[in-house]
Amino acid sequence: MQTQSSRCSIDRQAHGRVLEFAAFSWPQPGDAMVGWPSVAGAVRRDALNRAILLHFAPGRVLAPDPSAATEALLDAAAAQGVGSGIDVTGKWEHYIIAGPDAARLLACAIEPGAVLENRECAAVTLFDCPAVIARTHAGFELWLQSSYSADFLATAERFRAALQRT
Amino acid sequence: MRQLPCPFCGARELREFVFHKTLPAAASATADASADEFARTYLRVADPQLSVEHWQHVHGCRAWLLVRRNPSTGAVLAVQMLSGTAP
Amino acid sequence: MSTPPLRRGTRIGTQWLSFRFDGRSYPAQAGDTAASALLANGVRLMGRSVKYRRRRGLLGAGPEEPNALFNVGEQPQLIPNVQATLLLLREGMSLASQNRWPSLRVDLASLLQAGGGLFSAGFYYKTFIWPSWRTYESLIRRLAGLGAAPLDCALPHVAIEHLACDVLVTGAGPAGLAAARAAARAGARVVICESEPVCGGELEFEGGHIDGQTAAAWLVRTLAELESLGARILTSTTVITDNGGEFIAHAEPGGLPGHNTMYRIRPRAMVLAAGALERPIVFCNNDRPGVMLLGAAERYLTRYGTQVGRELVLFANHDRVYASAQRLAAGGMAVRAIVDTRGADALMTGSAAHVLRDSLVAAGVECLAAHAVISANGGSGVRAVRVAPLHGGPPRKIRCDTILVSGGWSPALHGGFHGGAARAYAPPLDSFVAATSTETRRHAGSANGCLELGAALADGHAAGARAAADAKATGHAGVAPQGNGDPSPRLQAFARSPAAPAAERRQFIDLQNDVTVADLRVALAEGFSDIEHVKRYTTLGIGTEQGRSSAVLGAAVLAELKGESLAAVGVSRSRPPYQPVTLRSIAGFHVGDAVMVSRRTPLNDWHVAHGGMLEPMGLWMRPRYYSANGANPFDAAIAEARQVRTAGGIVDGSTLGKLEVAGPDAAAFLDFIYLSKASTMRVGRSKYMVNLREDGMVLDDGLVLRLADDRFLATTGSGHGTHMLSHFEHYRALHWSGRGVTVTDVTEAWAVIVAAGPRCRDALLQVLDTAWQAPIGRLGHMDFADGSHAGQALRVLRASFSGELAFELHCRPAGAVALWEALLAAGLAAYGLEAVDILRVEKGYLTGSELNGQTTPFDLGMAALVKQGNDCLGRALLDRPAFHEATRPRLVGLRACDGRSRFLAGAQLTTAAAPDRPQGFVTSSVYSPTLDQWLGLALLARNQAEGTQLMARDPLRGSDVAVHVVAPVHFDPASERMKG
Amino acid sequence: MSALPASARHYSAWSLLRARFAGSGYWRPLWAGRKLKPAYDVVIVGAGGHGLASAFHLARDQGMRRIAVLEKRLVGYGNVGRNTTIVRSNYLLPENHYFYEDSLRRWETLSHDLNYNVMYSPRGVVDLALTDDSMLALARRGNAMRLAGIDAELLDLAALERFAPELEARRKRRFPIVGALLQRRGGTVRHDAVAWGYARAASALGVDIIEDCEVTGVRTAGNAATGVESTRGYVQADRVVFATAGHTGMIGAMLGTPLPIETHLLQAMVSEPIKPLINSVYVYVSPGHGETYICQSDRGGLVMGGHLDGFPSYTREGVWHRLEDVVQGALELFPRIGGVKILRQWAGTNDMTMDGSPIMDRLRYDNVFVNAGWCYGGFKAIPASGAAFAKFVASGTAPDLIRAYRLSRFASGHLLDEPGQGPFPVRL
Repeated sequence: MQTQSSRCSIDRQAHGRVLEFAAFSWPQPGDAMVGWPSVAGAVRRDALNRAILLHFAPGRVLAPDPSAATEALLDAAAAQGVGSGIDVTGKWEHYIIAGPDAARLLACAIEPGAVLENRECAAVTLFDCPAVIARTHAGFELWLQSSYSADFLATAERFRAALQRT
Repeated sequence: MRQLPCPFCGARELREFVFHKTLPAAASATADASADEFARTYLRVADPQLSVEHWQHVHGCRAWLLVRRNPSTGAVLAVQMLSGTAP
Repeated sequence: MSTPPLRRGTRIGTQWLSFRFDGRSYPAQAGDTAASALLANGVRLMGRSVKYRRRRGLLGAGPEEPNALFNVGEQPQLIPNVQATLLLLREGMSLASQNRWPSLRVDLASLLQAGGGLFSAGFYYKTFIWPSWRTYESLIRRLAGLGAAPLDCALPHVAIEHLACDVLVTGAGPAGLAAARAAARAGARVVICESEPVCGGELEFEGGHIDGQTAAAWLVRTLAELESLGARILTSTTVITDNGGEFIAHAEPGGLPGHNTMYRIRPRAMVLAAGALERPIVFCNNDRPGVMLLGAAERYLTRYGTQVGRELVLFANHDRVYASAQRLAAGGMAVRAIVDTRGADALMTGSAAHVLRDSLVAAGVECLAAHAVISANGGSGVRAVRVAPLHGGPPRKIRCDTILVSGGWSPALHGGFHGGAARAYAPPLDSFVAATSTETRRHAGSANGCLELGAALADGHAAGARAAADAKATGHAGVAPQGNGDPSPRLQAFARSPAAPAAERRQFIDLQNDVTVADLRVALAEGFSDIEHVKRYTTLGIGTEQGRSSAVLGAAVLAELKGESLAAVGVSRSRPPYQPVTLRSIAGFHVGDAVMVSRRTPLNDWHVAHGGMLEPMGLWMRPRYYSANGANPFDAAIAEARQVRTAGGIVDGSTLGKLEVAGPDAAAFLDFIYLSKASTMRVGRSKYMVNLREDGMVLDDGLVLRLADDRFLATTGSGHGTHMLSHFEHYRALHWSGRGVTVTDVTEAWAVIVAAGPRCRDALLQVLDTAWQAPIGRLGHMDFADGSHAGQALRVLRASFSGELAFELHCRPAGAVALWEALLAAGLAAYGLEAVDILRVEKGYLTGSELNGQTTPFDLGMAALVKQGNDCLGRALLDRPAFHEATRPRLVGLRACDGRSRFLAGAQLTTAAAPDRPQGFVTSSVYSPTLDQWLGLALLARNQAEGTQLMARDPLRGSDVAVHVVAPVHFDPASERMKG
Repeated sequence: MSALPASARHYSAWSLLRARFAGSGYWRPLWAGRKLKPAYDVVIVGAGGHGLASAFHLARDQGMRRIAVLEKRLVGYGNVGRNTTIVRSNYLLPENHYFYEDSLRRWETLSHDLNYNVMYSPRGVVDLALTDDSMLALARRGNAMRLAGIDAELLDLAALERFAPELEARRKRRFPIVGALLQRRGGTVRHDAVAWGYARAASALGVDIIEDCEVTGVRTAGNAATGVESTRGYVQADRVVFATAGHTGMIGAMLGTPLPIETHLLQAMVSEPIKPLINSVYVYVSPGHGETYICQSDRGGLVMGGHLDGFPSYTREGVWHRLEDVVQGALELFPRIGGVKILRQWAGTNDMTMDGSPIMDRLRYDNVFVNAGWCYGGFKAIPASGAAFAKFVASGTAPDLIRAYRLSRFASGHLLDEPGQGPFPVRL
């Protein structure tokens, strides 16, 4: 579903494979690996500023559309005994929430400023739906557990419409 | 204050966390493993100033936490990642 | 309808509108509240009390109003108990008085008041005992209650906003504004919540000067400055509770539910400056329409240009009454007398109040010192007042239509005090202030006992500056505003006028609940002397105005009756919310379909489009049956189950919880979690496994697949997925942290299509990529293979819970619909969960109701697994003696002795010898189309052997069926079909 | 039969009429004014429902004379005055349904027994089923009740619509209503009246009820207690009874005995009064929300409660999100009450046992008895608990009705776990 308005939009993004890499412990030595977003809530981005590794839970990193380099990094981590990579394609849906009311829309569910204080991404529950949020230049990006997406969009739309009226 | 400082996520509202159980007083170190297991599972020693508990940050990073609270005031005394050794 | 003269006030405009009250139409000006407009139209009778149904008019002008509560709107969308003082009128609005029959003016139940003292405190506990309370209850229920019961509710979406800030200020009166300004200047992010629709508080009518400007000019400038500093000002917004440092605030513009917002504000520091509540003074018949708070009269005049009466008598115990009298007289009302309970020497010579009094006397106002109002005359409205000297002397009558009372002010503490923080008695107020201010919570202004403008401003400024510093704001708060307004009230405690014992029955403390001084005496006589006991016994202060008008007053009267100090008596503990709030606002977006989030499978839309009748399972929605297969679930499921057995079908199994457990220690971890061992399984195999709760009861069952040496997929019941995920994560953290095992929820990463039935293998071979031909032919029972189909990962597992040859296809969600439709095209038919139950029970598989948290593995026929000796979680407590007694249950099959009678799950199983002592119960039963009879599973005492005849007793549904005990597997006991 | 000797005012319409003319001086204190004596046969700690009912039955039925009830704060200030007033006997397990049925029978006549109107209102308790599985669980429970001679009816949708039109049973809902189990004799009782009625009756029989008297310790000699230390001094006692709901864990700590109890908060709330709308007691459990129960008091307020706050606490400060859960559940059941306002919310502390059933047993010493672990269901148990526990304390032998509530059941595995929840008081 895509909703558009001048104040706030929620747009689904196409994506391919998604991996999660789960470390055996956190914090732990693998954090020292080059290119690893070791800090809690850190996000590693590519040259186009797309998030490629999101450290959203202790030792757990989301790797959307992994490039060959990213796969190599994860494989190396697994080979070093840091943890395991799991193909979770289909578990997460990707959305961009943008526009001047983007933060206000999220504020219907959480306080985005506080949740993202000192971090680039965070695991949250939005309108009862588990998600990972991160800031983007236009607003926020959202990785949403797919079985919840229909209800999430319906509820978000109710709040978005109400913001539109005020 | 009704927030818990999640070691991974930072301070989050209490409603994001789910309490699981209170730890009993140190289980007696008897030879009878099932007696220990019984105490661990069933018995509690009430201390109005300190409750040691397992919580999970279910609506956030899903970390399991060891939380020390004062149940008479609600004050959170300490929060750390839950960890232990194999049984 | 002739248009009355236009009123002028700070809150009303010149535009006329009309509204209806009890069926009659009245004019109002835009901005009027129901209270101000009705008063302006000469309406004084606005309600009836709860117990005696006495006639009542307005007491106040705000949230303290106990009497004027209306039903607003028409059924079915009616809103009950709306305070007239808060209700902003809109064109055509329809209001009705409550709790009277047949009309407000003539209420038959008001005859009850003739009973007077009969209905004193404790009345209901002492009578209606014979023959039983139930005899009288229905009538009493109809007499009680306030507003009408709504028939429906169509309140719209409630907005929600989470806010974090440095300093939260409650109340935008002088102290609150000074605090907010100081904090904002210091660089703090400030949020202000003001219950009124506009800011200003007492500045609105007190007048006075601040920093050399009029109070009004200072207000405008301060609000502009706050805005420029980024402060957020929320009007018509009341902080209703403290949720452990997160403050819940509720905005209800216009005093009527409809455009509400719930704010959840987490400040670092807080200034509570919600002002003070004026107290009435108790005298005989002080509940008559026309007896009103002095401050309310000033509010009606200033805000709405409404005169509360023509001839006023003012009754007070402090200096402020004289300034008020002068303003009310200037507003065109005749002040007949000022009755001051204090002696003549109370007014300091030369003081502002003294000067005012002299000028009032000169203008013909009778000023009585050391006098009190003894009683009000007039039934449906005040016609006169009887006053008497306090130190002896006869009473006399003064004609008037309105009595304005003011017994002092009680700091509004409720909002910040749910934590039970202590209150301290403050003698200058004869009331209570916060005993302690914590680092993060400070009271300021009149809420802190500073009743003078200058002191309130200074107090607010200091509190705001300190709050900003607590919140780590580092800027400079500037200098405090200097102000002067009405002088100190110099009040002397006075809660009630003297009265003869009989007259105490008409001295009202709590107007809404008709609690009188006599009731307090009865409570004391019966030993209820603690304020909390008195509150419960007499219903003092539990009205819809949250005790604003009665709690402190009641405590003061109780103190007098007990001969103790008010400090010793204390006040009863107040309970949140500070202002009543509708259920709709509290529920937020969790109403209707959104009351609980729904999880949907990748095939959800297909099911809906093809007649799938969805039912909830936990949060999931799953198809129970397809409407094309039958008009009801029973018929459809029979057709669907028959189709599976005769040809083949597919069912959506995506809701199964799926946990991927990976790492070198994964096998050891699962050995700990499950009753049987995972480590002995080879890669490419799966196994049916159960796990135990810590106390030994069976927790969940499912298949575990070994994907690789260091990788497993564990499936869980659909309703248990998230719970099992937490369970796995808990023990991973507790015992395996740092070791080589991870747990990842992959439930949504795999859609699951189960294909079952004799033709399912052919369908798979026809549909899947050709690379699958060999593996599918090769797969043995409980084997699986990984590969791909249509460019996406696919796992095919040969496992069966139907007794038929069956395969589980695990595919990525994106490809699920295509695969599903291809299988349909290959001749398989969709079936739902109802049919799954039939197939399972026919085969004796657990259906879920046997895993009820009360069954051990022994009970479920898994003793052999326990004996294998895996020392898993929950194993230790299985040795408790009770679990091995002969009366413990075991899982058995049941059939009707006559081969055709129906017996249902939930029936209790009894023997002929003890027909009332259940030996077990039917856990599930189905009509089997294959065997053409009812089959059941049961948990039955172990000492009831197979073959035994029992009664399946079901008195609830009126059936007793003779059944006999059989093996749980009813169909194809050798499992030839699924292994074939 | 009225238990009251002549020293108390008999309550009746006639007495009210006499008082009307005699003035407030006519009435006598219900229990106040006694002095603490140095020694008693039985000292009961806690003037809540169970403590007061035990005292009453010890005095009336067991012939004990020297009885004191020591109360830290006020008579009836704890859970007996904070609950949602529901009484019922619709339990699954035989040990429970026989006990609670004994209690329900006593509720039926309690106003007469105490000469105090406790306002027993058998308006029906309706347990709603939202899934076929929960309907089957209700059928299992209801059939067990019926075989035990307890009233129960299983209502399908049509029957439910007839019994409870206000419910709009067929209305479209996220979790559609499937049916219900009805116990008509279940209903409500005015909670404060229970404490006050028992206190008055016990006092009239000579029981000393001492308020503002906190017990701080137990003096012992060998296997027996000799008395209790209190803020009003030492009191010698032949038998000591603890009935301190919400604080039993601390009593265990005081005696050095760990107990299978955690203390949790339970909230309740009431709306502003409205005219009659909800005519029975409704209970239901929905996925994610847990339990919601709602009824309407005779004053007109909608009384609501739900599940525990979710973590151990002695604060009596409920968390807001649990209140939201309850309100959401109530609105799901009765969408029409959306415009009705919540007036008050409060919380009580509950002794949650590890199987959800109570404990009535000796505690460590031969003459120390504990009546505890009522979880959030203790109110309805008060009359049966008082009678049976009095017999236990007086005779030293637990009557059959309460034998299953022994402390040793956790170790032996004879658990009384009605919902199958296991040793986790707050698991949803």
